[in-house]
Amino acid sequence: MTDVMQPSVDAGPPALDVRLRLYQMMVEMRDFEKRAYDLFLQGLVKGTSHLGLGQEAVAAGFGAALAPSDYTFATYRGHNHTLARGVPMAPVMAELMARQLGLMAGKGGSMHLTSVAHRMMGSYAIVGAHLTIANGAAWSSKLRGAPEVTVCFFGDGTTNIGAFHEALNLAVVWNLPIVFVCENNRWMEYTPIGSVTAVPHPAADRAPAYGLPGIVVDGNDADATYAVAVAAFARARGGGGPSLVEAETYRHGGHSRADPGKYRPDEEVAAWLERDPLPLYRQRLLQAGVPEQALVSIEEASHRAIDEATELAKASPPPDLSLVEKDVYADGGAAWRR
Amino acid sequence: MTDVMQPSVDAGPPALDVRLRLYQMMVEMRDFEKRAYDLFLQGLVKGTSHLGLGQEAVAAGFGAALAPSDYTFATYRGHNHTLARGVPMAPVMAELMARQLGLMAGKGGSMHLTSVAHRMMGSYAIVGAHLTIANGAAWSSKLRGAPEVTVCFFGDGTTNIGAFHEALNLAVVWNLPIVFVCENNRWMEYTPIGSVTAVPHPAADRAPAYGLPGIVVDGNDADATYAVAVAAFARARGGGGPSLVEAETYRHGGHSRADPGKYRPDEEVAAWLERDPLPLYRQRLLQAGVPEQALVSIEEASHRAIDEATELAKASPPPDLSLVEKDVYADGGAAWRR
Amino acid sequence: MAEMSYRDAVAHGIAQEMRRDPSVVFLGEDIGSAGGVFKATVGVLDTFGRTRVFDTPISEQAILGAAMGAAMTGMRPVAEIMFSDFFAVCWDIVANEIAKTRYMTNGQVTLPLVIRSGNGGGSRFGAQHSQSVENWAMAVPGLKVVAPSTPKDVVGLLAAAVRDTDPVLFFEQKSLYATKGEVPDGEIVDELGKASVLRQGPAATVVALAAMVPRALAAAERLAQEGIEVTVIDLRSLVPLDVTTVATSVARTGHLITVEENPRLCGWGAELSSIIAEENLFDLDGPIVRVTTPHVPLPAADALEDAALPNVDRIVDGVRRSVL
Amino acid sequence: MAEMSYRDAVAHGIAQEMRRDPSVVFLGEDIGSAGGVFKATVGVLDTFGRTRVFDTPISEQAILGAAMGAAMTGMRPVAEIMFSDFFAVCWDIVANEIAKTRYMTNGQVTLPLVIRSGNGGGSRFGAQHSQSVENWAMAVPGLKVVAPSTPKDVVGLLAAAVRDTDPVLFFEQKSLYATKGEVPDGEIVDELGKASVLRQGPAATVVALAAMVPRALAAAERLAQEGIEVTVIDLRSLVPLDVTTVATSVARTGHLITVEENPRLCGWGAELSSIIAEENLFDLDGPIVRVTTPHVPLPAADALEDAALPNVDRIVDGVRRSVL
Ligand SMILES: Cc1ncc(C[n+]2csc(CCOP(=O)(O)OP(=O)(O)O)c2C)c(N)n1
Ligand SMILES: Cc1ncc(C[n+]2csc(CCOP(=O)(O)OP(=O)(O)O)c2C)c(N)n1
Ligand SMILES: [Mg+2]
Ligand SMILES: [Mg+2]
Repeated sequence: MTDVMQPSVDAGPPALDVRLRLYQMMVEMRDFEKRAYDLFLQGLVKGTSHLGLGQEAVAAGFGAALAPSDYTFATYRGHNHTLARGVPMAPVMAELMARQLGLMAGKGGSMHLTSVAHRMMGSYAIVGAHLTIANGAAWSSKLRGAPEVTVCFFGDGTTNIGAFHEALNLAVVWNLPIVFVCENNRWMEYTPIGSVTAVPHPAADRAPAYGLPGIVVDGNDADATYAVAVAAFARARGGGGPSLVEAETYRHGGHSRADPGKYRPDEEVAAWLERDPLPLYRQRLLQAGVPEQALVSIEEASHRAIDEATELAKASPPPDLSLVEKDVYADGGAAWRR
Repeated sequence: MTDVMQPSVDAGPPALDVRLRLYQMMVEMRDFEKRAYDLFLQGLVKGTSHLGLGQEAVAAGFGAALAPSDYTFATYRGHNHTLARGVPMAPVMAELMARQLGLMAGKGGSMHLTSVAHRMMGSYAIVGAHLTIANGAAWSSKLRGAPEVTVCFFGDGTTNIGAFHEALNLAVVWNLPIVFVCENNRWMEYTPIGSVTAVPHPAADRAPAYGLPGIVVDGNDADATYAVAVAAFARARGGGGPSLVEAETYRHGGHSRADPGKYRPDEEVAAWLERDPLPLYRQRLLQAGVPEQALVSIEEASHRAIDEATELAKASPPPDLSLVEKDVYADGGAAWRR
Repeated sequence: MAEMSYRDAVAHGIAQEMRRDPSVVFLGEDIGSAGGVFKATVGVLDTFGRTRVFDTPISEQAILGAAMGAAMTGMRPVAEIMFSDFFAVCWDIVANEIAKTRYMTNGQVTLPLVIRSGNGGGSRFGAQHSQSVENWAMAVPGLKVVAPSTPKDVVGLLAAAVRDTDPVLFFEQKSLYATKGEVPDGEIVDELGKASVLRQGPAATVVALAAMVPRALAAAERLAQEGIEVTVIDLRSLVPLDVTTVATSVARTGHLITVEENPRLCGWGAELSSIIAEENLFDLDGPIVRVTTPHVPLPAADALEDAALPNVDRIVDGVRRSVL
Repeated sequence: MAEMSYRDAVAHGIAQEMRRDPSVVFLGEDIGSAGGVFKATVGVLDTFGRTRVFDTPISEQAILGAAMGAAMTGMRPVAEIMFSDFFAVCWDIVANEIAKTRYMTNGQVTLPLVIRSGNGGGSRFGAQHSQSVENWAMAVPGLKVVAPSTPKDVVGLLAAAVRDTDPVLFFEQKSLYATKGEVPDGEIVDELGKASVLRQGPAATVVALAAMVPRALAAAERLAQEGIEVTVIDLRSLVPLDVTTVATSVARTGHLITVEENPRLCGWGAELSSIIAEENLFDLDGPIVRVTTPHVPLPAADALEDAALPNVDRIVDGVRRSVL
């Protein structure tokens, strides 16, 4: 078995403004996901949705380290990553609620959140595919000589599908400015990753197969994810090529809206809830001397923001039916014949 | 980079009868492929064909170590592996010549040699796919409690396609009695493997990603391939699970019949021709005290066999046209309607 | 006779066959402990245990490759591809390997295997989890293709599929999982390639599949209220395709309307229409109308998805366009 | 005007577009140093170098993913999938990602990319290297689908495909690579979605694509000798589909015969036939006949393959069956 490298975070904690930003991002993500869950219970969130509750420190740490021109690719579990790019809550929530105001006017749904304006290049619902597509964005940056970096998030279960392998190899061969982030939350849908994977660390133990070092980071520690992100992005931007990071974390709820997540051992859930990234980080900031009021005002602002976003989304009508036959092709229509 | 394990061949060379058998197999393969090439030049081998000239020591070493009930899966470069299972030359050559006598009566062609009666479970022409199928045979052996082993051959280029990754992981997770053999002949079609692969040993350096040791063997040394095969098959048969072996070798000719192979550096070709497995092994047997006459009679028998096979194949008519609509379905026909 | 959901009929059908034949094994993602993401295989693991039921990694190529290799060597695997959209990640194993190997080997290899998959829209899952792709399978020689519309047919056709010596793609329509119907007690075994005539009427022949069957029946009901009595045929299987039943009906009614969830181009409706236009043209008294989803990916929003999928209004309309 | 092979026209067309637009890059297996396994891209690497032309590993998903991601972010990639059979190993990227992303993102993402591929039979390569799969692409909403039959069309349609803002699948028929034709000097840019009427005749409308076009013309010649003058249309593009040209011709001739390399079920011929049977039924004076490969995988042996693919005899026969 490959030795797994823990990244050194000797550089010390991030600057205070970064830490407050990390906290704010996590609070907003948490508020958003909790509200999405409530709205689902009220029958207002339609279709499926996959919450990132518990995994906020990964999205925040990497999101905060991105430059505005960098590209993000995520999975169906992509709400956090979308918010991390600065996409406003209202259109995201409206997309979950299948409203005209939605980020894609309801055409994509919660699994496909995309905001090209924010360089959130999409959420993808076929396991593995987007790793290859993310490569393409990174390749394009390189071809254009642009100092952009691409980050691509995916789950532990994704490491066993063919596209993972193809994407990692090509990224290294072409020395692409890309960072692959495996959010190892220990479960695929209802099956534990350990039961179907040949190695203990599904991503990090595979890194050497692509000539990369195995990097494991505590995915519930926003300082740690941020530090790893800064290092990996710097490497990519400096021409050092791809990185593969495995962030160990846990989803607090079920896989998707229909799933109460009962298949997981109680002790496992309890242990991870104790390591909830939000209270942990709040505590750490207080210990570092941040006045509680600063945190409270971040929290209150976020609560107001999610309330406003909810109202905006609720007020929006369902999408116009003409959208069904719009934008299949670049001419704006669906005409396949002449 | 992972340390690559050279298998220990401390056990000493194989018994003499095995060595003579190895030599005989290689001579027959060589004669067959040379004849196939001649017949292609005469316009008698139709379609494409991918010769195994130069790679005989892999097919012979592994083939000789198989028990009759074991399963073989190979690629389009599968003539050697088919002969190694004892499939007679005539139907194989007739298949290349698109005759009724062909192993599949011309329906498959040179890329799909299959003889279920000989447990040669097929040659596959889509890179990577057959690794997953070979798993299925190994799984079946396990399900049936049969002491069978499956061997699956493929090329270096195959290690970069998704199916490789999926197959290796599942084989380990299910602890299947299977041996994957990568014939690293340094080239894909016209592109060197090193130029498109993230690690120097495309198979062995990936083995740890599946919790397996990296095994590299001299693929031009039939004693070595045989020893590795015996060890890997014993492991599989004993419930020890899969192995991944990288056999370093070289194809003497081009990728397929249309290709003169001119893109390869002259020195590279020359160096490998000097390590041609046949003269090397002949020399070694002589040194080991085998009388030359024993070798000559093997050679003469093989020459006679290929001549006879060629005549039989030539004498066979083209396949009956009724075969076009036969055996799409198990009822023997092609009826998709009622 | 017991009332059973389409969902439960799946587990019931698998269990019936696994009980009968020890060479039937079952593999797929989350099918065991979790009972499937659609809860269609609840209880199968408990009944048959981990020597017959296998939860796999997310490796669709490896799943179908394993099924194929096992089928070549004496087993009768039933594999699940969770959503039929995911056939795209393992299409090579289906279309290039499973479909062609019997032919390429001149009949040496037999592949008695079943691939079950959740097919179709209506669940607001968006474009990558809602496709009806039974036409992808129909387009590839060497596969059999089945799509039941009732719990009874789920059991009977699944049994027929498992016992068939050819590879069968078995499409379970997701939007039907919650529907219920009577399922006779005891072993049920149906036959592949036989369409069901669900309603007889002289005005037109309406042919539907899977989730479109109840909609076609509702349209027929509505038309009957206006005095237009149509025949409704549930195709049930695309390969073998029961052309005889359809053609016989068209000969009587003079009108053919196909109703399919497939997007517009190259669906099974086009195939059926073109067969009739080739072999029975002079039986027709009006245009062959195909009711389909428009040629668009499926949108996620409920309002949009409902507008995209064929509904009773559009079927009624389609019949009118043919008979007028 | 110069005579050029279909094969050379590919390299010529790629070079024309790469010269014009620096955002056009080219990637695939063995396309660079080797000039492609069909020698259709010889010289492109020499002209444009390794900053524009990329030899890849055998990783079709990674190839098309890279093309897609690059197209999303300002490039105009041309990717090669060596044999169109290999679309099966990357069908997810084509059908689920490339085809759907513009729609799912409500038009935010534009994907100006081309995927070229060697399509079709006649080379004795056997079932996994001989398929005509342009109908697979046609069945998926969101793709454009082109298949030229002459060197001139290769250049002009390839240019149109590269300049198009939508993803285009460009099928090069392997059996045509060695054929020759006149190609005008200077830049050529054609238009997607326009069929060519190659021959006019009142007796029937014969519609063909790619390698079937010369065979349809030969059949027309033979029929003309018997006094049956038919119209021959080269469809050239399946999406957009030039229904107007076909329907207009059928209105004149009263007979439609489609000629395609696709196996029998769900090919483009079925789609076209069913469109006419829906929209122009009363223009028809005889059955719509589809000439196709039977619904079988393609055999490798020359004798068998020739018997499977549509040939001049079968086309002549098809016309007779319709006009009688
Ligand atoms: C190719 C493919 N196979 C299966 C699925 C169904 N599926 C959706 S999410 C999921 C589990 C993914 O697990 P993981 O990668 O760990 O991500 P997580 O959901 O834990 O974030 C599965 C099996 C899919 N979407 N695509
Ligand atoms: C999926 C797929 N992609 C591409 C090809 C075309 N192709 C056939 S053989 C080959 C090279 C394979 O190289 P390697 O695995 O090293 O095997 P070798 O031919 O050297 O034995 C390629 C690219 C294919 N058959 N299948
Ligand atoms: Mg997970
Ligand atoms: Mg090789």
